[in-house]
Amino acid sequence: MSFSEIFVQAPSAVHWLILSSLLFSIGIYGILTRRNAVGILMSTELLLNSASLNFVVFNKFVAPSSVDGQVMSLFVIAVAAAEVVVGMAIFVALFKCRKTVDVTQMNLMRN
Amino acid sequence: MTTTVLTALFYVLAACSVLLALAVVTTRRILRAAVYLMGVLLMSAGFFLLLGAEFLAGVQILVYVGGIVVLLVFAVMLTRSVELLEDEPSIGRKLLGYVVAAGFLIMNVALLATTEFRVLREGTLPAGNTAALGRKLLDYGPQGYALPFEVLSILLLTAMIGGIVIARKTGPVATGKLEQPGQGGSDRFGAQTTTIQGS
Amino acid sequence: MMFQNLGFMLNHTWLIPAIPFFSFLLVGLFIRPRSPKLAGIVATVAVFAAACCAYVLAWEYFHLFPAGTERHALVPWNFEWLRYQEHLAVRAGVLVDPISVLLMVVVTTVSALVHLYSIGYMHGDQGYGRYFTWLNLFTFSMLGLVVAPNILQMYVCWELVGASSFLLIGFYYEKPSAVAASKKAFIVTRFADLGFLLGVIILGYYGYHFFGELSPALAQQMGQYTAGGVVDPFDFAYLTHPEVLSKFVGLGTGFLGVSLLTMAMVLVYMGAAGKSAMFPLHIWLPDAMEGPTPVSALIHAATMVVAGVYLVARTFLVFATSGDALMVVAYIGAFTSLFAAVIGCTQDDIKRVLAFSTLSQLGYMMFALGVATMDHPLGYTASMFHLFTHAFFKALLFLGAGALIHAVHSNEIWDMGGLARKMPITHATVLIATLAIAGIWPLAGFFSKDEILVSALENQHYGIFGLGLLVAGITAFYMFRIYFVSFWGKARSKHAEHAHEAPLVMLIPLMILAVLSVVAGWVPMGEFVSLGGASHGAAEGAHHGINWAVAGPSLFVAAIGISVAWFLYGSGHEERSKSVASSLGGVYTTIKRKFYFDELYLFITHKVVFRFVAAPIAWFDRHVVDGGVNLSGWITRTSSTALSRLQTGQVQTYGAWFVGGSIGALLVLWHLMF
Amino acid sequence: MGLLSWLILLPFLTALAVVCVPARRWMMIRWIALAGTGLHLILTGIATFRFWGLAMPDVASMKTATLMKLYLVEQVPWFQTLGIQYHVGVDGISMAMVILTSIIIFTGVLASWNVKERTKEFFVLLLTLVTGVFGVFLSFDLFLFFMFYEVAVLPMYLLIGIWGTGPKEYAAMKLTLMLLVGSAFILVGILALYHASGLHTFDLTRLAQVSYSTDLQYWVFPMLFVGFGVLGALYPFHTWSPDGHASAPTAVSMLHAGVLMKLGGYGALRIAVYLLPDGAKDWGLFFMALTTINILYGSFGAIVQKDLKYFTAYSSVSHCGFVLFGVAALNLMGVKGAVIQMFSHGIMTGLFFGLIGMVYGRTHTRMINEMGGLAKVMPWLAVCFYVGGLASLGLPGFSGFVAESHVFLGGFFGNPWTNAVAMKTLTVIATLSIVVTAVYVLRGLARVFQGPIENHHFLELTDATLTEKISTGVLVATLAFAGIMPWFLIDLIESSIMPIINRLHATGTMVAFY
Repeated sequence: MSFSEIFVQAPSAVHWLILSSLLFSIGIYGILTRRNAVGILMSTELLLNSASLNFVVFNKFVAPSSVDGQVMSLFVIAVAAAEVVVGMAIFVALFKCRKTVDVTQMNLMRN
Repeated sequence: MTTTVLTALFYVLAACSVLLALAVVTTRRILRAAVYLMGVLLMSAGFFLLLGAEFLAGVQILVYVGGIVVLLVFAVMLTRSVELLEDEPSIGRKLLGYVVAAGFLIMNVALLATTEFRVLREGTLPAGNTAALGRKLLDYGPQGYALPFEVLSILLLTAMIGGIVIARKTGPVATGKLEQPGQGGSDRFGAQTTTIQGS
Repeated sequence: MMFQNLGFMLNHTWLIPAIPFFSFLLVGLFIRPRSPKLAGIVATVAVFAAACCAYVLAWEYFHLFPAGTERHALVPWNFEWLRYQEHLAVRAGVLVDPISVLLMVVVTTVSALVHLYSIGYMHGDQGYGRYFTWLNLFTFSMLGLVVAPNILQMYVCWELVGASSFLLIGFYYEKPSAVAASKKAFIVTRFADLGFLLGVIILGYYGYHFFGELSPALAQQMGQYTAGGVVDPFDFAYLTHPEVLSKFVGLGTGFLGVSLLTMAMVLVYMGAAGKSAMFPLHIWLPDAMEGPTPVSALIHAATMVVAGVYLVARTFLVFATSGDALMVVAYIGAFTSLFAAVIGCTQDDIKRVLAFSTLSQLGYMMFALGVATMDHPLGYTASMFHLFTHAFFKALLFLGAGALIHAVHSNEIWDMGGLARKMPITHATVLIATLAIAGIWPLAGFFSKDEILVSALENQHYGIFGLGLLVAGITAFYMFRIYFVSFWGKARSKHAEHAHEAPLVMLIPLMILAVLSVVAGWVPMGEFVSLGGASHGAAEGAHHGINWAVAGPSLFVAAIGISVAWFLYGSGHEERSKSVASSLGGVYTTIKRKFYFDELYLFITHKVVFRFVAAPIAWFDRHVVDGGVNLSGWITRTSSTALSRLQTGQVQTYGAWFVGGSIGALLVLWHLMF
Repeated sequence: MGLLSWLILLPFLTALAVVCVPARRWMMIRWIALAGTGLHLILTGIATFRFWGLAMPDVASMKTATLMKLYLVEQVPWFQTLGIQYHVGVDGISMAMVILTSIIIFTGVLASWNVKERTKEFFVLLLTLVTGVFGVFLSFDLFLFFMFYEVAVLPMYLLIGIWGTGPKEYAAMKLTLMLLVGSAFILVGILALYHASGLHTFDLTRLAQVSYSTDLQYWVFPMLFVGFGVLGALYPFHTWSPDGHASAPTAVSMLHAGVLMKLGGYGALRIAVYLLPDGAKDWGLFFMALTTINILYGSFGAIVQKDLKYFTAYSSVSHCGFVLFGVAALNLMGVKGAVIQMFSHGIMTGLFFGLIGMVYGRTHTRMINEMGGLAKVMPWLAVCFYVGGLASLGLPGFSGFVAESHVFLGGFFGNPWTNAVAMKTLTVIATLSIVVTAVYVLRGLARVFQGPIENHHFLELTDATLTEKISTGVLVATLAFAGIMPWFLIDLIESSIMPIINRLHATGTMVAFY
């Protein structure tokens, strides 16, 4: 299979999943490296997004006759919303007392 | 023909999406990251369309782009991160991130490459599957999602109330519980922090 | 059974040790804290009562078995004290046989007189009540030792006399030298007791195994004179039975080609040598003179130190069966007698001279036993005879020395002088004792010493005989040396000038002992104490007539000794001795420093044991063994510190670990699935 | 509820009573503790008499028995699914140990009459600890045994850590950790037996009816023996003892050295040797060698100690060596000697530590070199100290001699499974300790009590108070009683030891005797 052929072929499940893996890995990278807590929150959104994409992909390629994957995806979006709300509230509260949201300075658990 | 167009569209969207995602995690200006994130989420909406989930694409744009990203922007504003140029992560941290993320990716790809995805439930749905989705969500039979749907609403409510309680500056309830009238919430946090540091 | 028609005292022999024991408890716990004075009186009365019991017992015993009949060893009373296992128990009880009766008489008599004397001597001392408590304890332990019917009871009382001796030597506990001496005495004898204990264990071990091989009839025969009719492997009746002895001989050689029996008996003799201060375990006895003088008289002259001799006599049949062990006894005894006598010539402390003379006389008793054989057991009788007479004149010498010390407030003979006129009664009694120990006819020492020399000659131990003769001369010399120096010449110190006679309560014991020192020699010992009962007793009894072939030379050397003493130390020419001493130079110093044995022991204990054994062990424990424990603690702590570095508190690091971990887990899962 | 349950429960009830008293009323707390332990002493006496009456008729039959016989048994199912019971009972060995513990805790309470800091907590912990000790001695279900064992070990940490002296935290930590490592071994051993028996029970009497495979015994025996040996100060696991004893407060040292160290010997005998006779035969010589080191090493170590408590602790190492030596000798005399030594050393070392506490309370120093001549100002304490010292060097007339002579004879007589020459040699080496013991005891005591008084402050010190006289007097009397009339103790324990010995003889192959 030549290089061009790959691009001509309709994307199969594996293509989609590789795409979502890529997004997920980038999200992980972001979580692990961002110093700003809000940035971490954003990276988490990337993860959730890629997960929700997976649900839809599996729905389409594994069980095309049902919509269960999409339902899950919907739930993921809702949970993501809740998560952002709580996360934002925590960061705001944290910012109030520590005057920063740099996670590298949040190490009270040490010592 | 349509297949080719859709294929091309997939690759274009995919490329954009990955690039934007990379920008999200690497930019040092947090507000820009929020904008890039919005882009990624839009691309995802496009993916949903490509995959035939129109309703989901709509929800994605409405909730994610319209709601969540706005919330994130609020968070950026409230934590005064706008004017900040975020520090570069340390080399070690970066390296760790690369290794773990790449490891994850490689493993995932390897797994995907060796897995066959077979169609388990044959058949197709009509092009517009929004109605099916709605029915499914409100179905309280054994195949339905009525209960999770309700639980989700409670979750959202809880998250909202929780968010308000946590982020509120002062409150009579909180101070009353701690029996320290006149002390602010931030002070309370401060006091607790110092106690922990002291111990 | 034969126990029905025994006299009262024979049936109640247990009273003799029991009276001092209960007096000890009574005095120690109840009377002493309230009235020390009464404590002294009660203690003394109790011992006198015991002495009376002992005389009655002697009378009854020797009437039960008149001369010419076989005198059995009776155990009229015993009980199972300590049961180790079946057929291996300690039956505490009392053994009545000629030598135990003899010792009971000696011990109670001397102890009673010493108690009486102490009432005067210790008058006004702070620890008056304590003193009499310990003295009673000692008397009980010694009597318990004497009447022991088995070797383990002997060991038990052996330790107890050691402990009471320790307590009494250290009586002046504020005096460092007394404390050191008491420790030394206990530890040296304890070391010797280690041998005794091992000997006892070996005898008990094999005795126990032979026990199973004996027929019940034989066992009953062994126990026929024992109350209850039972013998145990520890019993002397069992150990000295010919059947058992032949089995011991049958064991053959053990370790290093020494026969097991010899090994056991040499170990037992080690205990005896410790208690009787035989070379090289003699070092504790001279130092033991730090105790109050009456204690030296009782414990370190008349009674406790002869326990070793008594032990050898008690197990004589076993020693004789071994043969080699008996030779060890003989040669060590002979050497000690010479060795101690030589040192005795140079000492200036009156009590130390007496201590060395005790050593020398103990050596006499030991070699007398050593030269005896089953066929010519005169040495056995002679040894017991000498023990008997020596107890009186040596106690007298010590008590007399005590009177002198009491008057002069010093132990040094060179602080005395000219006391003969100031203390006439003391002088007279001490002179009698000095003549007695020098072996001058007709005093007690002459007869017993003569018998010892005869026995040595009779058994062809010419070397030992000659050595005995030499020691007799040296004895006469050093005894008269102290006699001349302390009683004649002019007073050499202030106290000596103002010395006056001791109180009556001290003089009475002196006079009684002086009488005993005269008459003790005329006791026909062979008729009372002899090996193998009647047959030998009658034969040896005939020997009691004086063998002038031996007595002549012995009297002659004694006379030479006395003359030399007079020549060197007689009144007015003491400076002659100094010139002799200086002409001898290094030899004299060496002797005076007791051949540096104290230094040698000190070197071994302090330098070798403490510094090269104990200290390294303590160090090893603290640093290596404990270090090992601490090391394991350190490893745990360090590794946990290292691991705690992973707990950075950085949530992102945790995240990395989490993801990495899940990757790993998935990989493992994958590996397992494919 | 039976007598034995009361014996276990009474200290705990006393502790509860103490809990109810407000902390400031410390005098009342002491009296409650004293009353509780005094009552316990009386109960122990009653139990002893009842035991005596029940056990004496069985003496003849026990001579050949291979299973031990318990008296006053109480048995209630507890966790039935795991086969755990509440099973208490008593035989001669436990009875002797209970008597010992009862005496020690009674005198221990008297000796800690002067504890001023946190009196309430002190007595609560002390009494809890003792509850555990009684539980261990009386329970015959291994799970219950192990539970009480831990109850006995853990309060020690707090008792030393709070009321101790010197590097107390270090000592408490070391002691607790080492003992817990030991109990980990024990737990593994117990579980191994539980599974290997296949009976689904922790009941010691039923586990004893199974014969375990030789392989299992070979591996489990050392585990149990070492596990218990840690508490019994087996070389080289003894190092918690000097530090722990030196740092602990008086009553705790008394209880710890006097009673807790006996749990080691008790467990080694009762569980390791009794249940695993073949393992014992295989390992006997090895442990004899280790304990010989113990005996000599402890006494040599004691010679150079400068602190009175370290001195006593090392002597305890030496004396506890006799306990395990006797157990490892695997014959009647050795084991009997071991049990008597447990009793004897318990009383003796209790006396020692009690006296050290009293002397320390007066002189405020425990350094041997700083004292001297104390006999003049405190004659009672000096006499008691000397009695203890003489008892510890094995002077006849005190229980130490009875014990040591048993152990030596036991070692020398040997057993059919072990090389006789090796055992004799080890015994001879071990007997050397009687000299070394004399050396260190006399050196130590002479430094402390004899000689002139050099420190003039000491001239104003006083002799023992009434409570101190009672507590030391009781201990001295016990020592002398057991030494002068040893037959009571021997009759008490002997028929309970027979099954252990008979089991050894009933199993495995025999080698020719001497």
